[in-house]
Amino acid sequence: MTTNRDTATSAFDTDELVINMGPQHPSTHGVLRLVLRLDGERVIDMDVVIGYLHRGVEKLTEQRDYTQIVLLTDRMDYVAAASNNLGYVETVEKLMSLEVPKRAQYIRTVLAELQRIASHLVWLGTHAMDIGAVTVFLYCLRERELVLDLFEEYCGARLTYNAMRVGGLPMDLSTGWEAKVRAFCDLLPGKIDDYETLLTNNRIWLERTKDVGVISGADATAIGLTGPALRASGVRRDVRKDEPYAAYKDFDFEVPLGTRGDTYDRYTVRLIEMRQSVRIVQQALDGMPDGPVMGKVPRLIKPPAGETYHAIESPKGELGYFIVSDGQSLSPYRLRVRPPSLCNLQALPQLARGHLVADVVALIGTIDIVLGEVDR
Amino acid sequence: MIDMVVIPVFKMLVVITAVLSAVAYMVLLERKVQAWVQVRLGPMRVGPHGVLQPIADVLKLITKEDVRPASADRFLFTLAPILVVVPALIVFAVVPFGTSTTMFGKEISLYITDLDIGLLYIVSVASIGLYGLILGGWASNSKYPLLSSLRASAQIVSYEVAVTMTLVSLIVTAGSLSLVEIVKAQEAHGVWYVFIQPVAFVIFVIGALAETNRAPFDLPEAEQELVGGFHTEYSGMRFALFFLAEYTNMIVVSAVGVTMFLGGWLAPFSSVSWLAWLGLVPGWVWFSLKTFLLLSLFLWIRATLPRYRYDQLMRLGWKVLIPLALVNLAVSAVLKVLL
Amino acid sequence: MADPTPAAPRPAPAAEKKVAAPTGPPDPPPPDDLARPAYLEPLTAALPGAIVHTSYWVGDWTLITTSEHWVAVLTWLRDDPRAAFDACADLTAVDWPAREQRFDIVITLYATTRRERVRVKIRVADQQAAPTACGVWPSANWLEREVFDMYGIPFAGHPDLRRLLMPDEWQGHPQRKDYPLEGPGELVLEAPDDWIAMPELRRGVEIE
Amino acid sequence: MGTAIAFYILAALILTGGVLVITAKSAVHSVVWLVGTIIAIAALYVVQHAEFLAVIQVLVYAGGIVVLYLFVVMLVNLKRPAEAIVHPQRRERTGLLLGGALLAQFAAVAFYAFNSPQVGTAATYSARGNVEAVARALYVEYLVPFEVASVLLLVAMVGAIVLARRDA
Amino acid sequence: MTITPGHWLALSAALFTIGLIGVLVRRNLIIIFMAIELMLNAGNIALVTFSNLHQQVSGQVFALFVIAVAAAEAAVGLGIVLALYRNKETVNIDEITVMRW
Repeated sequence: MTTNRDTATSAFDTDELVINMGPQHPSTHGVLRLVLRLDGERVIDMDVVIGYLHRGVEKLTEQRDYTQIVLLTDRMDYVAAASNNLGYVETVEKLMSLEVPKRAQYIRTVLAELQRIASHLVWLGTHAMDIGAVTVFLYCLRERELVLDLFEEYCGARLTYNAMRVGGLPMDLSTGWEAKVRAFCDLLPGKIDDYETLLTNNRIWLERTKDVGVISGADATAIGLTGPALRASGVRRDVRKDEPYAAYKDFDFEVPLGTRGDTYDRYTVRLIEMRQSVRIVQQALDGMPDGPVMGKVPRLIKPPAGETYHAIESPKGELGYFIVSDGQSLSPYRLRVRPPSLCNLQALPQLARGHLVADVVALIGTIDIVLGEVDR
Repeated sequence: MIDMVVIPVFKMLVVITAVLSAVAYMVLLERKVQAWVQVRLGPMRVGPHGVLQPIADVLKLITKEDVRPASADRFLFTLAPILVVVPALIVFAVVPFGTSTTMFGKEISLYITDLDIGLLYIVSVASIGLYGLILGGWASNSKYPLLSSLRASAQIVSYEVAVTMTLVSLIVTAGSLSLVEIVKAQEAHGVWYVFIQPVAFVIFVIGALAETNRAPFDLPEAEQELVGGFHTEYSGMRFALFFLAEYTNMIVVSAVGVTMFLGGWLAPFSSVSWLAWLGLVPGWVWFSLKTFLLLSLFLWIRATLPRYRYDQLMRLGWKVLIPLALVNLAVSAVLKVLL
Repeated sequence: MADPTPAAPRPAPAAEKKVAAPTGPPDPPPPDDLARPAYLEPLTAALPGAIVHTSYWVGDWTLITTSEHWVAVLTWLRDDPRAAFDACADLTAVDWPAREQRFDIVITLYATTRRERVRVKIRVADQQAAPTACGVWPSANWLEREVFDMYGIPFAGHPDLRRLLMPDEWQGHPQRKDYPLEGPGELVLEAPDDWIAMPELRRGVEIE
Repeated sequence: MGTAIAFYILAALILTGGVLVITAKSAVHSVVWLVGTIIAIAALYVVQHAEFLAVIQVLVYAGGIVVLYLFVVMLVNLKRPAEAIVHPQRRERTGLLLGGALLAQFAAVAFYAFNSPQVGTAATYSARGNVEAVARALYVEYLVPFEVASVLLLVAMVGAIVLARRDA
Repeated sequence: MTITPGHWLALSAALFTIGLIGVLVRRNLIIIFMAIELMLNAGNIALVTFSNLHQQVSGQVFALFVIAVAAAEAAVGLGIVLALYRNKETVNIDEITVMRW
């Protein structure tokens, strides 16, 4: 942003310097614009400007019927599309009090956990690259390719899966798919150890992440943080354990908790979560029942009049759907999505105040936001 | 007449071409090493295994349009890259590649000159290179390059102190400023100074990394924060000069490191009898081998380590390296007197 | 393996049978045998007359109150140890144009310790300022800004009421049911000089 | 013969550099010319066989002090040109005249007193080279001034920090 | 033709005069500081010339001390300029006429 000769030097005057980070910036994970007020290098205040990727998903849902909306949910958090589908589909089933066959629930859990691993891999890659460790980015994406191949084999798409329907799943698993998933589950823990050797006790990584963006449990809950960002502050809150959905009640897995609520805790929490996801997938594959994958669903989905809110644990946090149906038309009267990325992003100004510009880059990475979900 | 003019000019030409081709292939090597570390192939398209990639880069940079922002200061904008490249190249005048060989009947020493203030010459020329950075950032007259050029110069000035201290502690052990004498002293001592002064070597490598804006200290060009650093506004030939200077500085620093710590052109394990045949290999081969070793250390560090934040970098420089270097200097002085 | 045929293509909305426009969700009262949540009794005792109606459906508890008691009820729900709703999960609005008090403001609360959810609703007429919940939970800040952006409901006492998603100079509130779905229409812009006349055209089509 | 050529080239460089330093419009340009002059002076010292001084000149002066100038010039570049206000009592012409008169006097004294062909300027007083000689003198004969100079630098450092501190 | 000390001193004198004129003529405080640096360098050249003339190294040692003093002077001087600029937004010497600001 070139300014004329004199203002360029006045950049040194002791009064504040206002710079724009984004919306086109290498490390804002999408079209996010931060207006930073700096005193030298220190961030005094930050105004977050969003809406550049607003496609009006909630308005679109009022023109589409319940099956077509699954496509829209894919494109909100495009890094974790399976979780979006799962959240939406389960809310509609709750609205219509539909019974989903056990096998479909197990497959849905496997898909959701694979999606969590893929989303955390993208998070780790971009977060590490922002702080300078470029190699980790390449390693993470190599593993993510394996997950994408699994999804492609199941539902034909790598990013926007459209893999679930109200009442169950459109298609059953192809033969050999489970063996491939097991192979991936055996491979991943070793790879996570590789990332740990590169980063976990790397002095420079520790110095860039320890005590950066500290937030206490109470503040985190109040500002609306959910998911790994909240659990890193020591708050025991995981929708998979608190309000078990799909087949989660049949599996045992730990929910990792952080102590200080800084960037390093959020990093360790997410790594442990990846390992736990592998355990869940393995348990799900072992206990996979037979049977149909699609419940009894009327041809024209027309839920009874009423409203409900149902939340699932997406990789970013609590992803909730609030659907109001008027009982007459084929499309929902009102569909509201509770986006974890937006609520986590709201905490950014509080986290960043007092830190340096270089930390803001690390903080954007640590709250793991995807602008598709923030702007909807 | 011959000795005064023809031979030095010939030597200079040889050294300049050697350095420039080394820089070109260093760029390719860096991209290859980083690619192998990151499980990918690196440039493969130009020539077999991307061997001709450096030539392609040079051609691209030369033919690319040389844009200069309108509000930039014309005179300084062109002066800055020159002020960066020239100091980087003229340091090689003092670096000894080997003792002397006889070529077509005449005794030729494998270094351009043997200044008895060689080391001081290197340090002072390196401090001139600083101007190019600052003026480059100032001349492009926009906020980001200005900020990053000041960061770069502050970083270089503070690490220069630490590096100079380590070199001084080496002069104390070697007893002379001239690089040729230092290598001869290592030969006399029979042991490389890296074993006598391990702490100094560590500080030197860290300082060198910081002084050439490399690896964990490549803050000024950190894309994530200052969008391209001080050469954002440069393109085409001028950018090529900045790029050239960075890699030449890397070679300079590793060459100096090798001369001071790893016994310039000395063959390793000269004292071990059954390894004596290593001595048959000419000196300058050993020198380039060791320099290559130090350079690959740079590349390897760049591929793995994340980046320091600016204030941590300065704290490390001032509160850790400089005191350590001073203590090292004091200790080596005392040892010199006692031994 | 029953391969469900994709849902029948949407019937052409030609003859939409005349049905009274919906005026709000049914909010069925809770069945008598169902155990009331622990905080309901003390809440009605502490704030008499605040809770207009309680509803239970498909597993969700909903309390309906009025905008006067809105902040009081929310603060009580947050502070009382029996309720301890320390997280405001979501705050949104629903537009029922047929109704006189047009908008439903719906807040979904969650008690982290007791792992329980509740939904609290109030009704607000158009242009009527709704009390802000930012004082109770800071997370409501952006949620209310989005409701203001999408529905045009001003929140009294909100620290920084600006549009969240739409550009600041945007006219109209897109999420309303009566927001026009097409602009003045592409057909009009056949000839290039229409493009120049565009501003008058837009002024002509009144988008409130 | 070589020193004559070198002398005249370097003298020309130094004088033009000096003139440009005081006549350049932009302060940054004059700093750049100052660097040029100082490096030329360092080259001059090499011609006079004072190698150690030459290297110190480049290292300390050009590499340190003038960088300080460059930082301050960039920091203090005004919104309006520095020379806008002219003080009424300013007499530039008399300044120039005085300068010229002083120069004439210096030249006269210099040529008159030292024109007699004394011994050349080759300093061959110590075989072990200039650095050893300067070091020996510095740490033997002039040890006390050396310590005083280091104290002076320390005081200057403290002073500069106190003055330039922002909340001072 | 051989270079006599007179040539060196003439050069030193010329440089000194240029510095002096710079101090007298220019109004920007920083340019004045630079002119003073020029004068100091002129002094150094003379010192080195005399050191060679009298075959003594003390002249060069003195030149070293002059550089040290110049460094100290530059540091403190520029510190004052900065403090001044921060308070009065100017470095034009004509505007700085009041002892107290």
